[in-house]
Amino acid sequence: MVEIVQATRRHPLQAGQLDVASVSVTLADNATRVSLRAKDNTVSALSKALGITLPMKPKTSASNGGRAALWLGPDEWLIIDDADSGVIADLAKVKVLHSAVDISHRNVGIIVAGKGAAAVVNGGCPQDLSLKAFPVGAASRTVLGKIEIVLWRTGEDAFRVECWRSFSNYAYAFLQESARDVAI
Amino acid sequence: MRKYSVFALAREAMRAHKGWDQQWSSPEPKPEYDVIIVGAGGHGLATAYYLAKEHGIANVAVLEKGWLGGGNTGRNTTIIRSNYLYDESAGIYEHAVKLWEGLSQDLNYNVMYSARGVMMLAHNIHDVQVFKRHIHANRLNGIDNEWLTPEQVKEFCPPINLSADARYPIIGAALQRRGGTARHDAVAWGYARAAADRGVHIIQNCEVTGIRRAPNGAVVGVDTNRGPINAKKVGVVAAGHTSVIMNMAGVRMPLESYPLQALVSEPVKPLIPCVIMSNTVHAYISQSDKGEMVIGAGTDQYTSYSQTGGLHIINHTLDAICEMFPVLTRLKMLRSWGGIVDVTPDRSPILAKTPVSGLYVNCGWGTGGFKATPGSGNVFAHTIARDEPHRINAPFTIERFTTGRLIDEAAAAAVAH
Amino acid sequence: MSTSTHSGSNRIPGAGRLTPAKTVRFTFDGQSLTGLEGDTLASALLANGIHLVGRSFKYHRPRGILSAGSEEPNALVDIERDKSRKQPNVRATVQEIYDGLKVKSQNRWPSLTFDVGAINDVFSPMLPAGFYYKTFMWPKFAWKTIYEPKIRAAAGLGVVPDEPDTDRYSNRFAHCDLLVVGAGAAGLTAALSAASTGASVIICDEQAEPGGALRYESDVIIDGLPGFEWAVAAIEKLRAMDNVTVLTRTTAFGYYAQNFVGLVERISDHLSNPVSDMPRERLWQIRATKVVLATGAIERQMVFANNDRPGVMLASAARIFLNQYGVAIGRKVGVYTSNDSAYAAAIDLKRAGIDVPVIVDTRDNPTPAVVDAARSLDIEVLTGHAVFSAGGKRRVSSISIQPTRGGSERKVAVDALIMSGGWTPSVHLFSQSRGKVAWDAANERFLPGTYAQECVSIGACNGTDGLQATLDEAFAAGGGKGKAIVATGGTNWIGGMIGSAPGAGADTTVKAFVDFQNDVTAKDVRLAVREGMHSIEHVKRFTTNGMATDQGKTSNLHGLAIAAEALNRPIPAVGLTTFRAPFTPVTFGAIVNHARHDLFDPTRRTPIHGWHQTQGAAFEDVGQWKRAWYYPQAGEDMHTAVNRECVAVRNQAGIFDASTLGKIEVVGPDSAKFLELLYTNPWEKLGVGRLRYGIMLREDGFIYDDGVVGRLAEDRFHVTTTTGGAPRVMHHMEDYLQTEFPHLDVWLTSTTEQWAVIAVQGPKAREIIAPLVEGIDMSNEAMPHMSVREGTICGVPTRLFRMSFTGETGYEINVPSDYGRAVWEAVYERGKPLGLTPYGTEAMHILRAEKGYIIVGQDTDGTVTPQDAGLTWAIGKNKTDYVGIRGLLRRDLVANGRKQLVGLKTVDPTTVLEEGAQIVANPNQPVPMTMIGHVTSSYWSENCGRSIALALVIDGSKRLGETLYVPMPNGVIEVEVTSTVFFDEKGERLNG
Amino acid sequence: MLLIKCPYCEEERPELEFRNAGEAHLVRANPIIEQSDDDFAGFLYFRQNPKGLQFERWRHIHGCGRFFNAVRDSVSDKFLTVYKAGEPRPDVSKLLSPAAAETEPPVTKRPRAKKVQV
Repeated sequence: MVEIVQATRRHPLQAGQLDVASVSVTLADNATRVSLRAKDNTVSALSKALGITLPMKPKTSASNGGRAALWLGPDEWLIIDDADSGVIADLAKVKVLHSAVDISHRNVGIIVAGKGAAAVVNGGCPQDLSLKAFPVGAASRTVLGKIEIVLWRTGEDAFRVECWRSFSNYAYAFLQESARDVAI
Repeated sequence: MRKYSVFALAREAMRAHKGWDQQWSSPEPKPEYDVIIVGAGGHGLATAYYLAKEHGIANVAVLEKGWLGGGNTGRNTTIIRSNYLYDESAGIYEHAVKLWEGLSQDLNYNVMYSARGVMMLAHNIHDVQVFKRHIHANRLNGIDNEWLTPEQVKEFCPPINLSADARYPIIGAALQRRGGTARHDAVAWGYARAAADRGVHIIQNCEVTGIRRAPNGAVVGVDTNRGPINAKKVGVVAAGHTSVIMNMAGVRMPLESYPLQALVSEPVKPLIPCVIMSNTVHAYISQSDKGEMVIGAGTDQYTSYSQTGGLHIINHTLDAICEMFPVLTRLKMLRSWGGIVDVTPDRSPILAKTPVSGLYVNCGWGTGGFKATPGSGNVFAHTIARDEPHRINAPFTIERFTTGRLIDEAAAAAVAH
Repeated sequence: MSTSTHSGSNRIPGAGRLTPAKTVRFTFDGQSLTGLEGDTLASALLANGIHLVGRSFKYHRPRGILSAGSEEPNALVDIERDKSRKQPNVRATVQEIYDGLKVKSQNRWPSLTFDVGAINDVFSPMLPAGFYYKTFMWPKFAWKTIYEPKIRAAAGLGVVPDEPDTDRYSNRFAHCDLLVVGAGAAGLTAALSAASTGASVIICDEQAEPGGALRYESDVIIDGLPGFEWAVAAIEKLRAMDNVTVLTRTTAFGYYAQNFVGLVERISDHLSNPVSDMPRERLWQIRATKVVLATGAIERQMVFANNDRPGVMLASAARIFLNQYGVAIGRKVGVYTSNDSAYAAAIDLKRAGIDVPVIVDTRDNPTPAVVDAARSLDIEVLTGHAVFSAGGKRRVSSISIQPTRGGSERKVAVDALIMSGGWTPSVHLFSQSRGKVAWDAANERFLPGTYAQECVSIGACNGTDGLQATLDEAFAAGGGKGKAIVATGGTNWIGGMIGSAPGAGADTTVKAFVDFQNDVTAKDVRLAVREGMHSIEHVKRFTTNGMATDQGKTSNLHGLAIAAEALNRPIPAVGLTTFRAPFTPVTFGAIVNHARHDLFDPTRRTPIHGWHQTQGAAFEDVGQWKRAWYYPQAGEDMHTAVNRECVAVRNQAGIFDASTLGKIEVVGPDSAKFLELLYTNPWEKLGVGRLRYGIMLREDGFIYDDGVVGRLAEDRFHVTTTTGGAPRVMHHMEDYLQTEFPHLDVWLTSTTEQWAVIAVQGPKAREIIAPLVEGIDMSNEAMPHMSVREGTICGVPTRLFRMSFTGETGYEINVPSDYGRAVWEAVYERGKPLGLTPYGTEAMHILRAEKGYIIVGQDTDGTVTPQDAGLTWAIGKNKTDYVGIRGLLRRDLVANGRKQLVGLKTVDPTTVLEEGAQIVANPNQPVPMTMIGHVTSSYWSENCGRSIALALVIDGSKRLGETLYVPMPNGVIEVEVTSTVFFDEKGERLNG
Repeated sequence: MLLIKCPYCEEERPELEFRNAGEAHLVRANPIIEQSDDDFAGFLYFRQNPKGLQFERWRHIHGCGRFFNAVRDSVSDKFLTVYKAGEPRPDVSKLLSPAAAETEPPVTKRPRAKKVQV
């Protein structure tokens, strides 16, 4: 018999050190992520299962504990579970019509935090990131330079950027480059 | 017509150049012509010229809503080549290149056709396959197009970035040495002058507002902002506005009109000796005789008649240029502008009779019509004069979009222009 | 008059705003010079008495400094920090000096003072506008070999750097309620007004200091302060506000649709030692709710003979050199004007102790007050007179004055001449915004007419005359409550003349320059008209007027007026050139900004990429992906490595990284119905746990993509696409799902990157992986070819596909991406003793070609139907609808004579055809030949021991066994038409 | 770069987030297999390409992912209105009167998306 060695995880990015003081660009921890799709009439059942009231307003999010639900489209949410609290299993129990697809390994999270974080993201993202237009908690799929991202404002000076894993080196390098500029 | 030559120039130099004639006159429209051409761009003026020269039909009016040569003729990046894949395309573009080669002398107007070579860069294996397919097809069609190794690419165009670290390293290129550029305004002016000399009326600031038809449906003339003008034959050569004109005759076209932007840099001393095109990084560049880098790429994504486009298109174009030529980042964009290009589903033109008797159309050249100017005008004149297409333009019908017999250069080549 | 020798002999003590102690050293053509901090290169050169700065484009005439701003046509220089940071065509009037600045003049050889190219000036009668269209035609070959190379060598101004740029450039998207362009009196007032309401404001100005005309207007008092002091206080106030962003050295260059404005901020060009993180320039892409244009006006020259001599300058420029930089442009300065504003300059100069021998005014009756003011300072004023010519060559030495109606000539010695032809409102950005300009006939100027966007023009660019009126207008534009502040003084923007001045009219042959840089004279414009160029666009293109790097800021209106006069038509009937972006030339680097080097385009790598690197793999670019191409071992070339990989797969097993394949999870009760509509194949009856190869068409009937689809559950499919096709297939599916078949309950999720895909192919495939797999019965019976199971491998979840793109028994192991590398390594370690060999995309291509499996995009090209590709079997026979079903029925798609996919075997088995080679039936025909097809795929097949090829050939399926020919440059290759399957024709190895 | 209002996101977003998807209200015949050659060619290739008001499809591809329709003036590039896929073609005459331009067309709750509308 061959002994089966448990495979270990390997993150696509090795974090580099960015030596600008005012703003940091760092990697988010591994998280469970689900692309959740559903029609209006099943939202309450799904909300209940998730323990989060799924947001119905464009560009908004809701969170509870380590779980967050980001509105991405009229029938689409990105669920991020930082706590590894069994969100996939919870959704599997829901019988109402929906689609839940595990995309934990598809995405990579990058955190931009500190003074000028919005300007760093605006180095490549064309959306209005003023607090009026993009308040804390706002979330949206958008673009950064030449890639697509999901942008989530977690604080006045903090954003989480989610992108597909093969774009993460680009996103990370882009944000670092922009952070250098903003820190000038 | 007073002949242009260095001697004429010397003579005029001695009398303060007071003796030059008007290159073309600006006559009032007559009530009737044998043929009306709608649109005084290069293709329309060439059509009129060849109608007069080769078919003895000089009672022709070319109607232009603005100023002659003011549309895509005066707004393009002037690339000339004929290394197209399909026999049909190769036929018409090669016909044009052959005419380009003697055009200055034929028109007695220096159009500055400059066979500096058009080099199309291959960055991946798919590019290689596509370009080699072109090269072999061209060879068997008698059209020059050769494969260059990366070293030969560098030799032909020294400032190019051949680094293996480039995001998309250059792994070869297809080169058509007879390809090159010409001076776009001179082409319009040279054809206008030569056509006018043969009796053609070029009527600027004359906008066609309707196509007039007899009860049997046949064309009898046009309405314009300067009154009705009769003609039994009307050739529409209106580029981006073709759909608008054809709609006046109730003919719907397989066309969409997109803004295509281009730009030039400030003039600098000679650096880039040829035309460089890359589909994979997506841009093209040449250096004009004046020293400006002439740069273009793709269209904006939406249809528009505005002759303007977005800054992001310029961003992407220059990204690609600076990737190919990293020494150019310190150059400056001097001018940018837009044209309206009429695009067919298969990216090949339509030069054909239409369902309306007496109405002919020459359109759909998309982003690459300049290179075809002499050939297009030549065979379109034939089509109008004889009421049947020339062998060369016979495949470029409207009906091909119904039968499915497309000439799909876009699909085959994945290369614009 | 004493002078400071430190920062130039022409620096006037006490004048200007620079600090005499702060000296800066720089060189000009090797000559070491000293200026002051805050100097522009132009002011520093003038301070050192240098007027000759460059040579013109065509005639190589000596040129000096015309202006003090971005409209400068003449004073273009080359700046070099180091080899990689050389900057051609820099305006001396914009570049600020710094310690160590190295400047070279351009377009001259061997030197600026002695330039061989100046011979062109002698031959200029032979070189009128458009001369090149009339000659250089014979002999025919000579254009390419002689004339054009000479013309090209002569053309161009600066030189492109030899090495790639090491500077950084950056980008910022920004939004604001109000964007104010221009920080003169108008712009500052509008910004203050808007900022007071709490609106978010961005204000930019191309200069280093705010103030615009306030920098030189010596008589302005605003809110009790001298004009410039007020401007500095205003900008400081704005800077201190949270809702305001102040951008100096920033040019708004482009005004695009929906109030999208492009700005370039110059960050380090004025610094001696910029820090390394500092970008050289920053592009600002601003979306403003409202735009306020406060762009001022540009002074025009007078068009008279030799008006291009160094030392001949715009009056406002002389004023700014004096009042801002403390520099006297000469000792004896003549004045030539046709409006009031130059009088203020004359008075400022005179008061600074400079000799102003004469003011020549073309008007018979100028405003008495300004004339009296000048005369009270003992300046002679000649009204109804004109300067007919400037004397001197490398610097103006005299002016010839005559009454405008003719009369005796008088020569006055000068060492500089300032001139004012009046002011042209800067409507560039307004015009770019698609606004329509209107002709103000009374004042001979174009002004903003009909607006196309949420935008307002204020001050001089709007034709508003009088400082108080400007401030009132600006305050209102900002939307503030209350009243504008009080101001007195300022420039009178009205008056002047357009077109040629007396002595340069139609009956003359003098060189009176309209466009300095391009050497366009008044007579060139007239020649264009004479030759039939009746539209201003024709005139412009024929003469090149306004097409130089200054974009005609001083020349456009003059050219238009001269053309209109020659045509005897009113100006609006001749037209106005539409202004296009950019307002001033913009560095490519700024436009490209971050998108250089690694950020030019994303490089996508698979989760297993690092392993391939450790194995020395060569990579190929497939779209944005890097894919392992082959794995050369020591001493191997590509051919040997690929042969080894191919043989290993057929004899033992190979391992292949297929992670780049597109994957889409299709979920919902109507999933099968949806796939029925998107693919040619039937799906309803595909069992759970089974796979099927699917073909996707466009509506036109041509093959769009292909891939294997697995049914994981009644309502869940795992769809795969080609690597390059993944995004467009997703878009295509979403399009149909959302807009054509929205009644279906289906959702699509891209899972391309959720899964790493490890293909293990070959007779030992099962033996290698089975021990690592748990929860799946991998026996042939339980898991036959074309099935999918879920379980675990190496302790992590897997979707295990049994499928093959090689014709061998094969599996594709899907594991969550972060586990990809570890599982790959485990499989490789396990298989290595059994001969498991990593193979790359090249071997993969050969192996699939041996089996006749197509690659979409290589064996098809967007013009190929499933029937053409020999895939008729993949079309559901009883289906009544799927995308492409109708397109396939079109006349030409069912006609004879279509190209069909066949195999080709060269008669000489060692000859490998070239991909793309063309096929003929008769090799002996003359060119042009009738081509009947082309080679789509061609390889040496080590497993077959011969070359193999796939080709698309007209009526190919009827030609099996026929001999055809491939004419190559060095001979004709004979080929036999065969089946597309070259190896294991019965397909027995799949079920091993 | 245009600014485009997405009817699903209910706000204007930069063009970079969108992909144009051609003329709107083209009818895919049902059953398509019975459509005549000419009609099918019309559906596939022949376009209005108007100089003036253009009915067109966009997808908020880097946003909410939805396809929707817009009315845009192809000369000024200004949008007159946007509406969800499946909603009827708006009355152009109403859009052109300034008063009506201020108001959005009635939005029905989650309509059946369909570009097949005449």
